[in-house]
Amino acid sequence: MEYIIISTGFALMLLGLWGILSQKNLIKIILGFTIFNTGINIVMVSIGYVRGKAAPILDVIKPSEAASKIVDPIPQALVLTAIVIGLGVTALMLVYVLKLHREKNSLDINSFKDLKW
Amino acid sequence: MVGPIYIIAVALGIAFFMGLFGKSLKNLSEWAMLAGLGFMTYVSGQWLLEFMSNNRAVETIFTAGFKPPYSINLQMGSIEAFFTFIINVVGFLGAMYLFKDLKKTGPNAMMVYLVFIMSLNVVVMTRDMFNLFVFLEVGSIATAGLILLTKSGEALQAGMKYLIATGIISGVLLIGIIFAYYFSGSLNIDDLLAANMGASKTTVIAVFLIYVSIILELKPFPANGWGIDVYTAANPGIGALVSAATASAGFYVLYKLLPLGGAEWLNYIAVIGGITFVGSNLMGTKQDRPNRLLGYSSIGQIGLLMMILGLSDILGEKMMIIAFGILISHYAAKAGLFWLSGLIQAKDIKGWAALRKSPFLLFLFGTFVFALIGFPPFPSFFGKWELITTLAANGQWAWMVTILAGSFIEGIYLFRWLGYAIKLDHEDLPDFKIEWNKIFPIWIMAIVLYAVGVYVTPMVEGGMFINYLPLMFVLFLFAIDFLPVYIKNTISIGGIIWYMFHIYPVLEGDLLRLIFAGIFLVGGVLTLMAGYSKKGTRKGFYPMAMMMFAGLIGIIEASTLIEFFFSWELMTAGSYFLIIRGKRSMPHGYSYMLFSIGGAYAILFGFALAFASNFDTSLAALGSINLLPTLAYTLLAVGFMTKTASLGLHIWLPGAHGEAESDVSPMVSAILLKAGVFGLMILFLYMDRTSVGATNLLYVLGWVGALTTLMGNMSAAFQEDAKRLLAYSSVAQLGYILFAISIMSQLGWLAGFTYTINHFMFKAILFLVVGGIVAKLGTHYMYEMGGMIKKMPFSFIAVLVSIIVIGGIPPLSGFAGKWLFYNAVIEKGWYFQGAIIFFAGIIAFLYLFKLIHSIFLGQLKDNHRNIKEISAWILVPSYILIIGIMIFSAFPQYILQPIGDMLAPYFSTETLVWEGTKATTSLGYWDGTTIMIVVATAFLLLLAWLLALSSKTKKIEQFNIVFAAERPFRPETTHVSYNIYAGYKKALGFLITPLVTAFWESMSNLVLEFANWLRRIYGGSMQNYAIHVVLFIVVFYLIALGGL
Amino acid sequence: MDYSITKFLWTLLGLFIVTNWGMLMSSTMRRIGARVSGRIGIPWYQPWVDLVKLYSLRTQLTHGTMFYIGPVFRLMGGVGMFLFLPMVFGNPIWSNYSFSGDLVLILYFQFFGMLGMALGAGEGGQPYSAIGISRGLSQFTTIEVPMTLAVISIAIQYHTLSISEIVAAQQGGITTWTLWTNPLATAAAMLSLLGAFGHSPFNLVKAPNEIPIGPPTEFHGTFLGVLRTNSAILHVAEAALFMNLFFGGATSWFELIIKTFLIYFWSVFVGTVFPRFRIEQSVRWFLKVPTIIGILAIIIFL
Amino acid sequence: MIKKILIIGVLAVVGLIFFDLFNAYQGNESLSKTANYYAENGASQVGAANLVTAIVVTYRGLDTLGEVTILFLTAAIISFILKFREEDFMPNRSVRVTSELLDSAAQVIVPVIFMVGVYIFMNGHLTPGGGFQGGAVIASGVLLMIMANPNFGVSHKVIAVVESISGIAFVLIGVLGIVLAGGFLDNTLLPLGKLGDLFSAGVIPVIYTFVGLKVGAELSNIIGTISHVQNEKN
Repeated sequence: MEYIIISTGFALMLLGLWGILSQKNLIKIILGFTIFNTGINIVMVSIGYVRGKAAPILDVIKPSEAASKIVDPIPQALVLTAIVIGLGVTALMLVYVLKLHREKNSLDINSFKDLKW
Repeated sequence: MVGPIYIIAVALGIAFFMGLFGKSLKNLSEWAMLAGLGFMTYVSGQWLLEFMSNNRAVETIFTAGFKPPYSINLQMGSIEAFFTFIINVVGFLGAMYLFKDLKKTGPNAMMVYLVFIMSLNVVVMTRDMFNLFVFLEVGSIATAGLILLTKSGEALQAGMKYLIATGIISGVLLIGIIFAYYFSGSLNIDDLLAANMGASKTTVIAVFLIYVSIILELKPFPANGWGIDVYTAANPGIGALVSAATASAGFYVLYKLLPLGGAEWLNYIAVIGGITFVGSNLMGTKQDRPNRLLGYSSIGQIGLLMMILGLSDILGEKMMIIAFGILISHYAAKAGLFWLSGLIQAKDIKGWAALRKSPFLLFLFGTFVFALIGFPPFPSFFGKWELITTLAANGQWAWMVTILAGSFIEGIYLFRWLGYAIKLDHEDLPDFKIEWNKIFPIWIMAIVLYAVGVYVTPMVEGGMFINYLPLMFVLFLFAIDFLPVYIKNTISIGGIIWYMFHIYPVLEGDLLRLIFAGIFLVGGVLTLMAGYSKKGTRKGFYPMAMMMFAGLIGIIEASTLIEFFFSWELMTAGSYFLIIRGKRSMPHGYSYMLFSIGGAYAILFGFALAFASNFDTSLAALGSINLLPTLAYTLLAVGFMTKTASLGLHIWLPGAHGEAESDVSPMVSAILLKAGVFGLMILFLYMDRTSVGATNLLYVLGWVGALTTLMGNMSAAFQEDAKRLLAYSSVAQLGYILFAISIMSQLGWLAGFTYTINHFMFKAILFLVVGGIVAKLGTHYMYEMGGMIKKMPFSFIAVLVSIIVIGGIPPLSGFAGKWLFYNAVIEKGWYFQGAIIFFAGIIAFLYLFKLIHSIFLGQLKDNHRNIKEISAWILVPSYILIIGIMIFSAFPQYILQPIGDMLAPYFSTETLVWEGTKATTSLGYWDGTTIMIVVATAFLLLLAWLLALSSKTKKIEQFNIVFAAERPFRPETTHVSYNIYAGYKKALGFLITPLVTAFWESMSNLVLEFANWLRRIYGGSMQNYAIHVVLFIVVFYLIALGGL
Repeated sequence: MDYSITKFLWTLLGLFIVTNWGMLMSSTMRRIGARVSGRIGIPWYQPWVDLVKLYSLRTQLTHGTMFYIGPVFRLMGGVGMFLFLPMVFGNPIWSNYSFSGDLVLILYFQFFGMLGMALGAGEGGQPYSAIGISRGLSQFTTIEVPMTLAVISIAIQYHTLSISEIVAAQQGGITTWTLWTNPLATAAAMLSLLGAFGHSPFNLVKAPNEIPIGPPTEFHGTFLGVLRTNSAILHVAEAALFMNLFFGGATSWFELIIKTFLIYFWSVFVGTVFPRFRIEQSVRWFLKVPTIIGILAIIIFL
Repeated sequence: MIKKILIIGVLAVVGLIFFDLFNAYQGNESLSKTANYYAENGASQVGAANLVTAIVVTYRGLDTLGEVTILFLTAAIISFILKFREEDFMPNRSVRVTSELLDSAAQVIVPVIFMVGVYIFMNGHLTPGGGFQGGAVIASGVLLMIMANPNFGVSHKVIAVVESISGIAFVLIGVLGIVLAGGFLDNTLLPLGKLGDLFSAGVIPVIYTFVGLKVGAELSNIIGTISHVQNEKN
């Protein structure tokens, strides 16, 4: 099970990278990033999975036996942070694209080559 | 002590608080920001001070009340204190600098700025891997925001590129971190380092991912187009931060994570660093946008630092001082340069000529450039010295070459730029505003460079002996630069004379050094005397001249390798500024500098080999080189020969000496060139002459010397420009000296000394007098002069005496050199080289005649009818030197005998014997005093004979003879002096086809074209840059882990 | 080292002999040249007549100090060469002041007169003299190449640069002359001599046809007299130098007169046979055959 | 085309890297060292039933502070990039009329959304969720309001005040931890209470409340600024 999930994560990352590297439309590139980040998050969560264990919330599970009953909470905590960071970056990128669009009236990535060499 | 955690708390507190300021309090926010940054600087500063003064343990800061690895902890040790301090300092100064820009954009920008600096602090201090990631992201996002302080399309594009690239990089880092956690069960950096993940084939992948992303954050070549664009487009104030602060923090992160993978990863880091250093600098050579150029330079410097980290197991405990020296120089110089760039706002480096409107800014610019290249007394000098010597001690030749090559390439563009600023026309350039809040930070950075340089001096092995006394004098002269010439001139001369008395007891008994000290110091006084003829304040001249003399005397005084190299570089720097003062000397000063840097690096390489042979820092180490001795000797010889302008390395000299100011030419020609001679002499005396390598080297140098002389004299004969003629003559004379000392016998060296002393005297006279005439007549071209003998009889006599000496005509001292030459050549058996030397000696008459005839004889030109004799301040030193020549001619034994005695122990047989005034060798004999008496007596008798016979001589005027046709379109073509040796040129001119110039030109074109081709990879497409990043990861992976 | 007045007077006598012999030799040579071209030529005493006329001219014109001193320099060149050259072997009286220096001194003292001449003529302001000097200097540079090689060769051969010792080494009959022991060096030097004497084909310097006798044209009266005196001394001194180096020197004045005559005759002979070279031709010529011979003269000692 | 092939080639190698990672991944049979510590001691040391929250807010509280900072930064950057100024805001620009359905639904649902958001962050230490999730839910309410009424002006003043105060409060709580308890962001500033109660887990609910407010405010700020961008004068 966890193998399927982690593979999905990797696949999504590759898909996202493909989008980033090959798409011409800036919005699509940002979507590529989102997919890429989602892939990363899935990989992270699956890293924390322990076979056959429950979520790390001690409402039913007693604290004394928690160690043997829950999955690893750390990656989940990290994913939470990662998601927020991803959100911040995505928002910033979108705003950049907004401004870039105003600049050249285009969303094509190749119309922004003013700086070179 | 204020805890380091307050850096975070206060920065965030103020940032969050700014949102509360309404319109009424809006003006408070910038002061709040400055206060916050000041507080951060204070906290890190007090910790730094604490660590420097007390030997206290590293302070760990726990958060959340738990111990690591269960909670995040920060660490404040001496290194962290240093890094946070420099980050906060540049943050604070940068905020001052950007004060108005930030204010215009509003409190939001200030929040971002504050958080940005804070995030770098945390990046340095944190000991938790994921926390590191979070704050790296904070930093990235803040950077992406700060880029847009400049509201331009370019900045937008650069920011977008930055976001895309860092987006990919951070994703890779995140995957690396999570797998590192998976393998080790911890996120604490110390746990990760201890986990030894590099050892296992399965876990090494996490190490790879972490390394590759950290390295990518440091913008390795070639996956760094996004980084360069940021430097180009962002506000230079932000560029300064990214270059000085972000890069320092990133460097420290790499340092922190260095043990993660184990030793083999160090090699990869070193190689990537090396490629970045060379590649980035190479591409800088074709760049003319200031900010972009600074970007290339920044990335190059970080590459160098990366390389140093990668070599850390080789460098051992020296790594710290090396990295410190280079990092702090990069930090201060780059911040300063970016800030200067923001002040000038030129789109092209040529626009920096505007700096000349403020000499102080020009001074700062020079400081930064010299600090980047690694000149003394800046910390980078010591860093590079230690780096090269330590590498040599470990036999890392390839790395040494890489570093020196990269540094040289960096010199190519930095000095071109500096030259533009010093020399290009600046009248039409737009004015720029000088605001104190922008100048102040730049000054601070310059002061940091000087102060840290002096501070690190004693930390380097042998560095404690370096004499800063002359430098203090230079500094003093800077301080009084506003005073008029005659005061500064008197002070300078006084300083030199005082130094003579100071140094005489030190050198007494060491004749070799005494002679050169005499040439440098007496020559200094005499050439400076000519300075009294100048008016005004002559800004910048005296500090630079004294810097050159400080370097020269330092070379003499040096007892250790580093002292010698320190002084050598000082001399180079001083002379560069002197040379470039001339009206048309920009390209020549530039090529002088490039050859000097190349030569200095050759010397550095040689010294490093010498040091590494026995770990001896004294100059005597040259005597026992056992690591690649032949290479070491060759490099040292080549290094010294760049100063003596031997064939192949001479192309800088004619322009540099010819175009320099009239009293600078004698300084650089008569005096400065002797530094190279001194170096060669020291080398030859110490080196193992009996080795095959040394013998071959000397043989080659003998030929080089002979051919240099031939080429120099012949080129001089075809010059139309009086000063260039003299410059080529110097090339030739130095060729004689090189040839003479390469003979390596007592006679050869005596000839060398005779030439050295003679050349010092007659070239000083010639350059002083001819320089004075050129200045007076306002033309360099001899065919525009003529008939000056009537106007300037004293100058004529001075020149006449000089050319008799150059020609080697008895009875003057030039003949002593020729005679010694004949004997030495035949004794040594270098017949053909000798024949070339003598042939060249006769060619000298061609230019000597041309010089004296075209200037003094022939027809007086109409526009020179009211010209008077040149200034007495030029004639007095010249005549003092003439007295010297006369004494040397009449009583050569007083000088040559002690020299012979001094040389005797160095050479197996004593071949010159003195009986009274008569010198005898196994071949011939020579009696200078008798010749003088005979010639003088006979001459006077003959003169009396003529006087007696021609009692009724009548003087006729210029126009008693008339010969003229129509005046042609180019009048000079019919002037007799113009192309006077046309026939000779037709016969033998092919011998001086400028092959060497063509060689160096095509070399430089090749490099520039290669650079131009290389930088095509930065095509501007952000997607391509993203591909570069991924490609970098892929290639690195394949090489490091894929078994490629 | 003899600085006595007697020595001085003997030297003066030697100078007188040499001067007169030089004048006689030049008039003889001019006669020979004239006969070859079918003329009668000048009487043998013509040089004395010329000299007396020149020295007794009432007015001299000068362009300035250097113009005035130039001829003195020139004469000093000739006289100096005489002074530093041992004339008759084995007789300290006729060895003049040769204890001041060796062969190298002689070689470099030649320039003393050349320089003076060049500067003196230069002050006249006549471009033709400057042209003549430039040609002379150009040619001279390469004339000296075979000469230098020959000197190096004999220095290797005899391992001395002292002229007296070189002559001493040749005192064993004609077979011990350098001419036989080192024919290559002799050949190189003798070819160089052609240039040094400045007869055709190497007389473009004075260029008798287009510029009536080159730089000396500027001078007249006493100045020209001084120059004429000098050329008489110089010709003998130079021939005597070659005699000492290559032809066994002379043990008496008679031997000296014969040998110098023959050496001088060699250049006149070539001069009357060959036409004049242009300047670049002569510059190149000396770097070809004579230089190759000179190099061979050294190679045989390697 | 060549570029496409290049990209495919590059991605193939990236796939290779992922394959390496996949090979290295063996799943887990038990908790890692650190996680085990949290599982055993989290309840007693922090008192939060939701261990993820315990980690996020306490053990790795500094990360969370950084995270909040990132949102804060983004909001600040966006507002200065887009040069939003109150006076540029034109309330009466012509926009497409929203459908009746959306308009009415929004009026009903928005308060509920806000309620849910507040619930989520208040109970972050007990149930799945927390400040970020709650804040995001609140912001989605704001988004709905803007969708329903494009002329709806998000009051930047109010948002700024909420944002600042909650940010300062977060930092202050952290600093109080140093002063009164074991270190920056120490949780035991307040009594831990009984595991599972609303008022338990020390300062976690307090911090999460502020985080929720702050995140909600920041996200609303971002959304609001972007929605106003059409008013920006070029």
